[in-house]
Parts: sequence; C-alpha cells; structure tokens
Amino acid sequence: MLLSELEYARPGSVEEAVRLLGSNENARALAGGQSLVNVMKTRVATPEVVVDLNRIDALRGIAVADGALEIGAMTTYTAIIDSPEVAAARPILAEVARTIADVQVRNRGTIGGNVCSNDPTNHFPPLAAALGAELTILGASGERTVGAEEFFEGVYMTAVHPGELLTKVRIPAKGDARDGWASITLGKDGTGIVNVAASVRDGTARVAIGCVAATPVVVTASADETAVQDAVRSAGLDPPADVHASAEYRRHLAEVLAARAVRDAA
Amino acid sequence: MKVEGTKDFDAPAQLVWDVLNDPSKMANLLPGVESFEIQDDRRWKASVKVPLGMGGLKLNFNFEKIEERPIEYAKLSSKGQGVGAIVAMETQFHLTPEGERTHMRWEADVRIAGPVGSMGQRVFQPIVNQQVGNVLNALEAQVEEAKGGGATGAEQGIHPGSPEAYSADPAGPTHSAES
Amino acid sequence: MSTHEVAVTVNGERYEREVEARKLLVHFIRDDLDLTGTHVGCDTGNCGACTILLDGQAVKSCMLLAAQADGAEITTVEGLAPDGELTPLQRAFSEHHGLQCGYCTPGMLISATHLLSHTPRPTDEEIRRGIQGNICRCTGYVNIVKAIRAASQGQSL
Amino acid sequence: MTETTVAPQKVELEVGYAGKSVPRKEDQRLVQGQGVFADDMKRHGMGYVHFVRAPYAHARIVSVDVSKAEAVDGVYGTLTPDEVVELTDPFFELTTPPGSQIKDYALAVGKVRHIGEPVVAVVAESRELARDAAELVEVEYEPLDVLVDARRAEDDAAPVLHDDAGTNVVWSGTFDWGDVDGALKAADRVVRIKELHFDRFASTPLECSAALVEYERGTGQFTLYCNHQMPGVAAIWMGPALRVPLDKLRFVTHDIGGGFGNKITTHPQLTACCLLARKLKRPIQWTEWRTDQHTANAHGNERWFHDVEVAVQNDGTMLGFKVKAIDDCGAFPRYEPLGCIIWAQVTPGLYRWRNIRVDFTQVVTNKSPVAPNRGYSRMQQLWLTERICDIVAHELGLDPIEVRKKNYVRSDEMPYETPNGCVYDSGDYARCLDIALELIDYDAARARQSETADKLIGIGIGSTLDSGTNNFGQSTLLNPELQFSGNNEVATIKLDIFGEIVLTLGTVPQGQGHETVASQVAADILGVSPDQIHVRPGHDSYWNSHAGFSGTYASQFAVTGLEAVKGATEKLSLEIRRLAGAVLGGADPDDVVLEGGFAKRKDNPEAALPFMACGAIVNANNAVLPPDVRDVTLNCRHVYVPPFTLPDQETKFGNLTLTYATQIHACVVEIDPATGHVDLVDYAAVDDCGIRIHPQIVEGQVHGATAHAIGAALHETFAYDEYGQLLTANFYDYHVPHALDLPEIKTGHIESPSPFSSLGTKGMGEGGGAAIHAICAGIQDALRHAGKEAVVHDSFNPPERVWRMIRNPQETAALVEVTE
Repeated sequence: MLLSELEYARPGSVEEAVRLLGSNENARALAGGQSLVNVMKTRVATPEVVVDLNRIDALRGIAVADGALEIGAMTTYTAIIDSPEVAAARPILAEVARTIADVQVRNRGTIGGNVCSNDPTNHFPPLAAALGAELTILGASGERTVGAEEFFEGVYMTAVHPGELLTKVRIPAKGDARDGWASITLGKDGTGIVNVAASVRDGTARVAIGCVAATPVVVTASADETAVQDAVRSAGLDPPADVHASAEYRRHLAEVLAARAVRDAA
Repeated sequence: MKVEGTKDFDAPAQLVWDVLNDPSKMANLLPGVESFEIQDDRRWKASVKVPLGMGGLKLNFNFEKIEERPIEYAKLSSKGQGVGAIVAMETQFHLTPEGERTHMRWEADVRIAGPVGSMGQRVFQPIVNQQVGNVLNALEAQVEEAKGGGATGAEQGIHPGSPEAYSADPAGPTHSAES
Repeated sequence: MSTHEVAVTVNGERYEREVEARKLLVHFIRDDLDLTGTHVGCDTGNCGACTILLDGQAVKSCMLLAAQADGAEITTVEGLAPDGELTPLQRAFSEHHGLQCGYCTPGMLISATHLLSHTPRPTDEEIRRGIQGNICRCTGYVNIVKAIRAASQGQSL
Repeated sequence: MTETTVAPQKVELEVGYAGKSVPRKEDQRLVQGQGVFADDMKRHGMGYVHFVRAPYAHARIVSVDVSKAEAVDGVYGTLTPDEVVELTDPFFELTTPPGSQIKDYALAVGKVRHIGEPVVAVVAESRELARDAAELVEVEYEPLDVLVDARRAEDDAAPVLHDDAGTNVVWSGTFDWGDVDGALKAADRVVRIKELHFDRFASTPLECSAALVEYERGTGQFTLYCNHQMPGVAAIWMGPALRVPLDKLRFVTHDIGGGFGNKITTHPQLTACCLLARKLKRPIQWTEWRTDQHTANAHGNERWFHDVEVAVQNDGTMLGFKVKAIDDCGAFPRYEPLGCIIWAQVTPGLYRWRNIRVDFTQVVTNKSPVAPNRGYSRMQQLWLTERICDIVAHELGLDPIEVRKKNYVRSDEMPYETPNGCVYDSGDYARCLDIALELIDYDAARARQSETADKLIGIGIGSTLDSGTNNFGQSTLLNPELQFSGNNEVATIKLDIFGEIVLTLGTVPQGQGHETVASQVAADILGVSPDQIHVRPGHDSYWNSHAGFSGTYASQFAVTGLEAVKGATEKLSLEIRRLAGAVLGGADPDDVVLEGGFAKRKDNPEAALPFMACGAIVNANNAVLPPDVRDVTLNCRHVYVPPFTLPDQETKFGNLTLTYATQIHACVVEIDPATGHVDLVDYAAVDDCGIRIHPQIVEGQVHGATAHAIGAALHETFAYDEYGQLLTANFYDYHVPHALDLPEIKTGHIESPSPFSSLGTKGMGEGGGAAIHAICAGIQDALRHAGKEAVVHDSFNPPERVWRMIRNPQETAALVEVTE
C-alpha cells in the first residue's frame, strides 16, 4: 500500500507525454491506474517516472467513421458502456466492458490501459484480437498502426515501446459480422479463469482465447461448435496453472467457451 | 518451476563453451544488467533491473558454477535478492558438438519467494519464459560476436513445446505499457 | 523526495497542501486531512472501502495518487450530511440494519449515492451491480440491498 | 455423572423494548463516517512501524543487520529478535509437554516458520519511509525443508518446526463415549469413509488489525488503542511475556471493523509495539495490511478426517461412528490447542447416536497460525456429522432428509444430554427443517430436478448448532494443570448526579450492536427507554468492568453479556427502590415501582421520586439520607458466572456449553456439467436462537454467517505451494463474495426459550458453517441424481473440483465402502 519513490508528471499534450516517456527508460504511462498502481503497491515493479495521461483530452472520445469505431486510448469503460456510437456500431464492446470488475473500476479504467498492460486475464486483448482491431502508436519518430495480432507481444509487453504511446483503437465496421463473448471468472465479474471472444462473418468464426498464454490465441474455423472445438483442441494450448485452475482444466474450458462464444455470436 | 528447451548454434562447441565460461560475457546475457563483479572463475555477482512491463524489478544476483565437464556440461546456481522477490535458480547446459555447429539442451529450475510469488502464478510462468527467451537470444548474440561472423539466422531449435514458442523476439529493452 | 502542490475541494472545503508524489489519495484523505471516514480494507483495489466521489464519479481512492486530485472536487462520507441531517440513504441503512460493524458503510454509502444519482429506481440486480465493488463481510448484502431499495422508493423519508 | 445444570429462576420480562428491533445506537456515528477505528487514532510524534517479514516458509535466521535501516534520516529505530529474547519471555503455552516446550515470541527467534512471519520491526516518521527503511534491513536465511501437509507432520522425514519441542505434535488424545465397537458389530451396515478434508479459510474481517501503543515512563503504563476482541486473554499472554503486571496493560477499543475470531491472536505484534513504545519513547502506530493479515495473522483450523466407520441400520438409524482427526494449526499453537476439545461441545451434531470415538491429533505446519475463526472447531465437527449423514443416506439409497428426521434429537427429549455430557437445552430441529423446505419450495425443486436436462439440480440440507457460552473447564481435559474453568462477564451501571444512567460493558463489540441490545434489557428493568441509557462504546480495561474471560467470541453475548447487564441493572433497581422507599416515608422496596424515570410508591403514585433526585441525593446531598440506606451508591457492578462444573478427567464427560442455538439451511444448486460451475438458485436459513432481544440483529448475524460459509464453500481458500508460499495472499486471488455472488437469503425462525438463561436467550452468531454443509450436500445430491456416484469429500468445491467429480466419479466414490 506504500509506493516507492517516484516522479509524477501530468502532460497536457500527446507530444509532451511522448517526450516524458522517452526521457527515462523506466518511465511508465498512467492511464486509469487500476492495474499499474496495484503492481506498484507490491514494489515488485517500480516505474521511476509516472506520466499521467488523464489531462490529455485528445486521447479521449469515441467517433464512428463509415461503420468503424475510433476509440481514444484514454476512453473509460463507463464511457464505452454509455456510448450510443458503440451501441450502434459494435455493441459487444459495451457488453464485455460491463463485466469488468465494478462501477468504480469502470469509471477510471481505460481501453488503452487494458490492452497496453496486457495481463493475460484482461478482457480487451482477446476481444481486440477477435474483432481485428487496429491500434495506433505515437512515438518520437511518428505514428504507426499495428494489427491486434502483432500488438500483443508478451505478459505486460506490447508493440508500444519505451518512449511511445497508444493513441487510439480502431474497431472495424461490424457489417454482417456477429460477435460473441463467453468466460468463466473467479466469482461474478471477477478475474478471468478463461475468456473467449468470437466474431462470425459469412460462416467463418474468428475466435480469440484469453488467459491461456502470454498473448491471446487466435483460432479460425467454420462457425459450428464442433469445428470450433476441434480447432481449439488442435491449437495445442499449453496454459499456465495456478491456484484457480490447472492447465488441463483451462484447456478444457477453452474448448467449451469457444463453442459458447460462437453460440453467443449467433 | 521447471523450464527447458534446446538451442543450436552456428559455431563450434569450444566457442560456445568459452562464452558460457566467461563471466563478463555471461553477465551481458542478463536482461537489464546494471553492474557486475567477478570474484573468481567460479563466482561472480551482478545487479540487474529485470524489465517487466510495469516497471523494473531490481535484483542482486550471486552466481556460482557448481559443476562442469569441459565443453559438454555446466551447472550454474544463482540467487537473486530483490525487494519484492527472492529468486533461486539452477541452470544446466548440455552441449553436443555437431561438426561446425553445436546443439545445446538446457534446463532451469526457477523458484521465487516473497510477495511476487503471490502475484498470481498465471502471470509468473509466462514472464519467466519471456526472460529465458531474452537470455537465449543474448547468448546467441554473444556467440555470434565471439565467432566474429556477422551472419545471423542460426537455425533455432524451436518446437511447439519449448518456451521460446511463447516469446517473440523483443527488440531491445522492454516497452512502455500503461493502464 | 519529489512533491507536488495539491489544491482540492473536499466536502465543500478547499485545501492546499504539498504532497509526496508517491502518496496515495486514500492516505492523503485519512492521514493528511484527518478525514478518517474513508477506510482501507485491502491492498489490491478490490474491496471499495476507500470509495469516494471524484468530480461526481465513484472511484477507489486507493488506486489514485494524491497528486492526481489537484483541482478536483471530492465528496467523502463525512460530506453526505455536513449539517448532521441524515440523507434518506443514511437513515434507510440504519432502519433496515444495512450495517453491522460499519467499516464498509462509508464506501457503500458513496457507491449507493452514486447509483441513485444515475438510476433513481434501480432493480435489485442493478443495486447489487452498483455495490459490486464494495465488499462487506458482516451482512451478506441482504439488508444493504433492502436499505438502498427503500431509500430509492422514498420509503424512509 | 454430573447432574443436569440447575435451571435459573425464570424472570418474565414484561413486554418492553426487549424483543423489538429498536434503532441501533451505533448507527448514528457509523453512517456519518464518525466511527473511531484503530487506524484512525493519531498522536503527535508517533512512529509508524513496518515489519520485515519472512520470505521463506521455513528457514534458519543466520544474521540480522539493521545498521543501514537505522542510518536513514527519519527512522526512529528498530526491534530485532535478539532484543525480544533479552527483554521478554516466550508466551504462555496452553498445551501439555512436549508441545508446551514450543517457544513463541513477539518476533521470529532463531528460525522463521511461515511466510510473512515478522522478523524485524522498523519505526519511522511516515508510513512510506518505514517501508523504505525495512528494505534496507539485511536478513540472511538458510532455507530448510518445508512441511505444508498435516498428514505428513509425523513422518520421520518431516522437518521438525520447533526443535525445543522435538515433535510437530501439539496435542493428541482419545475421546471414547458409549460402545462404538459394539455398535459396529450390531449394525446392519458399516459405512467406511477413507478421507474427508475440511479446507483452510478465514472470515477475513474487512478491517485488518491495528494498534496505537503509548508508554508512560513515570508509571510504566502501556495503553493499547487497538481492535483486539478478547483483551482479557491478551493481557494473560502479554503481561508475563513483558514481565509487567496485567494492570499495566490498558486495552482500549472503540469501533472494530469485524472480528469473527480473527482478532484474538495478535498479541505477538502488540508485544513488539509495546517494546518499541518503551524503547523509542514515543507512541507507536501499527497497521496490518491485507496481505499481512492473510499470510501472518489468523486462519481457520484445517482438519483431516480419516478412517471414518459408521454403524447404521437398514432403516437409516445411525448408531455411532469412529474417526481419526488431524488438525493443522499452522506454525504456532496460539489460541490452540483449545480447538482439540471445543468440537466436543457438539460431538454428535444434531443426531441421537450414543456411541462415538474420536482419536484427535493436532500438529504444526509451515503455514499461518490459526485462530478461533467463526464457527471455531464446532463447524468442522458439524460438517463431519452432516457429510456422514448424506453419504450414509446415498449409500443406503435413502433420502437424506428422511435420514435426518429419523436421527435428529427430538424436541420432547430436550434438555437432551449428549454422549459426552453436554446438554442441548431446547429446540425443534425437525420443525426448522420443514420450514426451510417450505421456503425453498422443496417439491417444485424436486420436480425441476428431474425435468431439467442441461443443468444438474441438487437440493442440500445443512443442519448446525451454535454452542454458546463456553465452559473453559474443557481446557482441563487437554491439560490438567490449567487453572481455567467456567466463564464470566461483567457489566456496571450507575445512576449519576443529574440522573444520567451510564452502562459499561466488559464485552468487545465488533458490529453485533451490544450498545443497543444491552440498553434494551436495562431499559425494561428501570422502566425507561433505551435512549435514556448511555452505553459507553467499545471496551476499556480502566473502566474495571471486565473479567478474565471478557470479550466477544464463542457466540455468548446474548447470555453472558446480557446476564451481566441484567444482574447489574437489577441491583441498581433495588437500590433505587430502597432509597425511594426510605425517602418516601419508609415504604418497602417491593412496594416501589420504577416508571417513566420515577420511583413511585405503588400505594400512592403521587409519592414519586425522579431519578435525578435519587442521583442528586446519593452523589451530592447524602446527609439527608435515612440511616438504613446509607450503603446505597447507585453504582452497581455485576459479574455473571454461568453454573458450570469441572468435567471429569477420566471419562472426558461434562457440560461444556450452556446454550445451543440451531440453524437449519436448505439450498437448491444448479451445476453446469461442462464447467463444474455451481450456482445457488434458492437459499433458505431457519434459526432458533431462543428469545430474540433484537430480531433484526439476530437475522443480520444469520445473513453474515451464511455469506461467510457460502464464500468458504465456493470461492475462498488459503492454498499453499510445496515451498510454503501462500497463493491467495490478498483479495485479488482470495475471492470473498461480492454482492452479485450471493443469492437472496430467505429466512425463517422459531423461538425455543433456553431454560438455562434467565432471559431465555441463546448465544448465536457463529452459524456453525451451515452453508458449507448445505452446499456440499446439494452438490452430492445433484451428482447422485445424474447417476454420478461421486462423494463430496472436501468442504471447498470450486468449479474445477466439481468438474473432476462429474468427469470421473469413481475417483471419489472409491473413498467410501459399505459392508454388511
């Protein structure tokens, strides 16, 4: 509950944020703080400079451009849940956001923080992978956009490198796709034991499984439950084991929930 | 926690063995090494800031080579003392020369005590795999450097079961992540 | 030791203080401002005993740095009935025995106040969803839900 | 054979405030955030203490170096194990040799024996700085082998935790009542169960432990502003350890954020704070954070049951059982080994079998020490009897509900003497069960069980007792040398100079509303309203209104607490009536009545003396006192002593508890066969706690105990890896139920007055873990109905365990064997 010494900066612009993040190898961006601050309490991981992004309005907001959603990295879960644009363009985002922890966490936690911290149990990494999201990163050398599959690199590690900043997340237009979600959690709306996002488009299911590896595992198959289960089984998952679930049980849940996510998408 | 894997080097066994036995080279394998001190040919220390996504984990390592059969087998014990964690690791390297190339099988038994151990093991296992991946890539870079040759592309003995399958090749130190 | 100037309005009163960058907002409220109604019940942001209103939003003050509250408007449990005239929620919690030890009650009242300001007539499911972030170890939530429902229906005016 | 306890002379309370759910006095401050909890206390110049805690579960301490920490600007000082050994003696051990050779100090001495054990204390000017400095303390450890499985504690290869004791066994003994071998021979069937496991969890009160400790050099007086729930016992441990008289330890509690038994064994940390306050000459503030509480404060007793043999007739009548129990008390027996006997208060559970044998062993392991967690030791025994009942019913193809009704003690047999001499005072178990079945609409649930295809539906019953008001004489059955027996509680009430009525309790409320309930009883006796009775909040040993067993634990307030209040208030009433009688022309006290704040002559209500006048005369105008009432002080202290006798050493026979509240729970569970996820779709709890003084508070206790037990049955576990690392060290991984996790709890009640308490009340609140029994029964019923012969053998059933029982029922079915 008692953090180590740190420097705190609160930039007003994206450019200043990038400069601050580049100034120290151990500078970290602070978005909602719902993950980073708890890790800092254990003093296991200790950033030396905390760059608070909450005063940069340019990073907030939700826009729709020909059916696709452009969501600012600092948009909170609550804003996503209440957003008419999300409800119209891709309602699964709000449905999943509504199951994240509780009201207080949803009022502060952000989509950018969720994908950048990339805790294997987070909700948005598998959802972004299933929906084929594109993530825009701003660095000293300019801006680039990365697809979800290359964005997630390791536990707490993504394509956002030191000195860089995630600015927005683009969710492709829904078109006639149908999206689904299924998860087994530790208590209602608790930490994920296994979670699965699915997006079905003209007979093919794109399924992303969370909690079973450092990054979401994406599997595609025809959109019927047995095909999806076989695809997951042949992916040879090697999930970590912990006090809540063995590797074997997580592998089994991945198959069951993949089928249910596809059914939820129907 | 047991982690294991194989690695092939486009270099003769003697050269790989020399790297494994040169503490100054071994020190550079560690991610985020800040300083190291060689006590003797069997023992050396290093202070390290392991780059984790959320910030650095400061650890002071003591290394000791406890067993060796030249060019064929080495066993290294290391104890890392940090704020949130105490790491005890025993690593074994088995080298088999294949002409101009070398096949290495390695295994490590990693034990973490202290608050980090209770951070949820589901996160701890992939992180160890990642760091091991970094060490192996750094080892390969050292071997290449020792070989003087610039060619990379040494065929990597990655099979689905081995941990490298998890970690992509993170270019350079870790990344800013925030939440 | 790096510090920051924090100018914050808490329960209508303005405070200007210098705080260590690393100080959590909950410790600032409890130790520096001596407003001990806001409590700490865990060290991982799960229990909600530290819930306050920050610019109208219910948030857990154990996951914010004090420096982040600069320029903000905060309401803690002490600010719900500054003149001692209990709110309908506070009265309903007592009438329906929605508290036993009272340690979770401050955070619970703030979450309930926030809930009713957004959803004046919540269903029981919505009430439970509204206090999902506030752990109580004494009541099993039965009478807390009853109290919030009663307050929302103006029963306990 | 001790004679049945003598029934006290009954007192009919005329209908007054007792029995009504009056507004709680405590709420006014608590709903405004004006409660005073231990961590809220502040003192000028106080130092914050941070403990350097063991990162290993078992290791020798090679060296401790605090020089770097002490060199930091702003650090006030440290406390090391060497100082503790020099300045204090080990805490008093309750058990017999060799266990009693165990040395337990305020800090780890020589070895660390569990993760998180305090090794060094650092004090600094701020919380953060104390933590920074703690990182500069260098402790060198030599890791040792770790013991985390109590079943291995007595193996030769097992590491011995306490070299002074030379064994991991804390206590062991045999309890043999009736003729179990005869019953096993005479029985139609013998049901054998190889192994059952009652899991490790705790009630984890939301407020962690905390204390602000001051030391006054001139008088050597320690004042501990803390949230300890049993100061009487804490003083008995700490006084001898600190080598100070008990009166030098003043315990003050105000508001406590829940205790549930988890705030009874913090005397090591409090002793360290006392040493620091004395050494550093400044107030010391200690706050335990959540991870500290999980790793190093108080867990519930984990208990293994082996080789159970049950003698049963074909019609389901159960004759008796025998079992071998191994109790895992963690690294130090602090409140233990009392857990080795307290289960004997409910040996037969709610059943009439007369032949029971228990071979009981308690061992230490490299895990957090245990403390009397809600339901303490009785919950484990009740879970055993309920598991036996369900397994026997299913193995014999009988309905578990019928087997219960056949074997329940009947109300016409009450007061019922159990095989080991405890007396179940009153109750109607079968009737409570019927009400519970009605509340969950049993027939509809059975119908749905056969119709529903995609889910497994199960109905479970959990019957339990809340044995209240301990006879501490049971400790002499563990250790004949102990000089503890009976029980006591104190209250003091006075009528002050301006007519204020001030009531002081010896109990230590942590949310049970003692101020309110005590004021109801006192109000009815004095003929005033509860609002006119000021009850001092919390506990203060300086009030001199406490005794050796004062505190709030073991479901006893409604009896010991209220009997003390009643005793003191009746004394005050008599004094007021004597005084008024004398002043109003020599009337006899029985001819004076107290009404509306006046003492009136029955024969002439006009002749009345207001309470204020009584207070004024005695306190400030006593020359006018008639001679025969000069002894009146209007300040009355009463010590309630329950009518206990010493149990018999040889036969271990005797009455161990005064009253028995009942709770019968029924639940309907829905299991998702593909994932093992268990949902509670209907839940009912029916209680019988004798006369209810404040019905709403009683019901609140039932809700809370049910929630604790549901959490323990489905979500909560203290799991350790083979290195002794606690894997659920905080609320992120140790998942306590949130609002959405719990069902609507339907409640019903009946009131069987207790013949052994003058108010007819019964201590209640611990709930005996009824929901654990009910959920285990519900899961097994669902599996058996779906043709899965699995046996629910653990009290904790997370989704994966249920999934494995569905997938491979034989694995657990093999635990049970039935022979003719």
